[in-house]
Amino acid sequence: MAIRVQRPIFDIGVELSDLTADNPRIGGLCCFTGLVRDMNNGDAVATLTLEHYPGMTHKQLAKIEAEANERWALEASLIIHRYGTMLPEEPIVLVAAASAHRHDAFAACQFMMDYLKTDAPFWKVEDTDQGARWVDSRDSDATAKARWRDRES
Amino acid sequence: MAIRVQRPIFDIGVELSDLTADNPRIGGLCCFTGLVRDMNNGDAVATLTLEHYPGMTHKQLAKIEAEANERWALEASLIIHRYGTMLPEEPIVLVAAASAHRHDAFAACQFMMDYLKTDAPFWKVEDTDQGARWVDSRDSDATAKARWRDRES
Amino acid sequence: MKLLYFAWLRQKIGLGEETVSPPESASTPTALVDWLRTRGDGYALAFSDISAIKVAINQEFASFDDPISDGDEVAFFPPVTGG
Amino acid sequence: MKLLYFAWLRQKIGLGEETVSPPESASTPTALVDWLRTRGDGYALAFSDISAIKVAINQEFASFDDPISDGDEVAFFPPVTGG
Repeated sequence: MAIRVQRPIFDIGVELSDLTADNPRIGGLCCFTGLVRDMNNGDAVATLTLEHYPGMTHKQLAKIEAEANERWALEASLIIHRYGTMLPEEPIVLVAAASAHRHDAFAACQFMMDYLKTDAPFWKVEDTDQGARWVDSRDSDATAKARWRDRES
Repeated sequence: MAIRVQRPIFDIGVELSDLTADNPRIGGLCCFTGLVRDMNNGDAVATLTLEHYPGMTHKQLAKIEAEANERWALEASLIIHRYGTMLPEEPIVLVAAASAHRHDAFAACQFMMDYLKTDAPFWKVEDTDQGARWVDSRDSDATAKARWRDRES
Repeated sequence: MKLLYFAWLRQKIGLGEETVSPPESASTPTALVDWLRTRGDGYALAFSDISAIKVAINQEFASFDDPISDGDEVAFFPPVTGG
Repeated sequence: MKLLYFAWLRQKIGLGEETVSPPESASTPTALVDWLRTRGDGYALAFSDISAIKVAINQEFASFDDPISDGDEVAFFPPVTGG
């Protein structure tokens, strides 16, 4: 289990390779990366800046990762979330879950992303050709999280 | 869209980086890797060998990838499957789906893995401390595939 | 009491963090916000629609009716948009 | 007609590929298997339980009742286990 909150860019290949190294019990690895898009709601996005609540961020991400490890039999898990200013195509977040079998890896990875989207204290502001604007939260994120409440896995 | 069936090992980081390069419309990338475990059904596995049906494999994988691209709005997708003899910890398969938003990427990636498990003509034989043995198919794989028949996404 | 503001709340109020000594009646985030609104136009604007705001007490998500007291860290922010 | 065998079918039969000229009555995979079983112990063993076997005609999954004819490529194999 590992959580990292950082400003610098990360290398997905290196992170995944470190995560699974020397663990031959891993049969499946699922990972998700969120990337900066160059358009949002019809406007061109020049940069995306993420602000966060340092005292709370690590605590919330660790809680999400711990709950995923309670729900599923994971061999390894990882959440990396960046803050600061990023350009289109840069990665913002990396969530990964490794397990003996694929179902646990997929479910845990998606669970962590869905919870992160509603529970991790990050806020996005876009610098667009219409000026800077705070990104609105999406109702679909609350719905995605709620799905997990009623099911075991 | 890309399909590769190959003997050599692949580098996950390089593959994912190539897949998303120069496409700032991608907001989410989901990938799954299957790896060789050193134990199966209680016995130590020294090597895993995958046999396949060359004339049919590429066709089946392309069909699975095309159906995923029909069901979800993908910006990029990739299936790499190896054959031949592999050691524990080596990757066997890589499936990746990239989209504007995370839901499509997750769903398409899991869909492609579920279909690959039942529709791609590969067969595993394990070299264990109890001798060589063909791996049995799992009922749970058919169930995982069947789930997709009744739902849109 | 330590207060933190994030995202557009921080911008409207004009600062990200401050230490305040609210009246004893400010014993919940709701009551605290009522008092904060009297401190200037930026606060009144930031807290004009409480339904658009989340609150955390001591770095945990909380309700606007939860009790707060002098040593607490109280943070106000819009719904999160990371990931 | 080109026949292919994979995994333990290949091992039991002792070859992975052959070209055969079955009787005209072998117009479905089921009938073809009946004929193959008469060709030797390996075939009889490999095809002893047809419910454990899948068939593909011209590199597409097929049913044991589907029609086959001389120019077809017919493959027999156990349920797949890749991924």
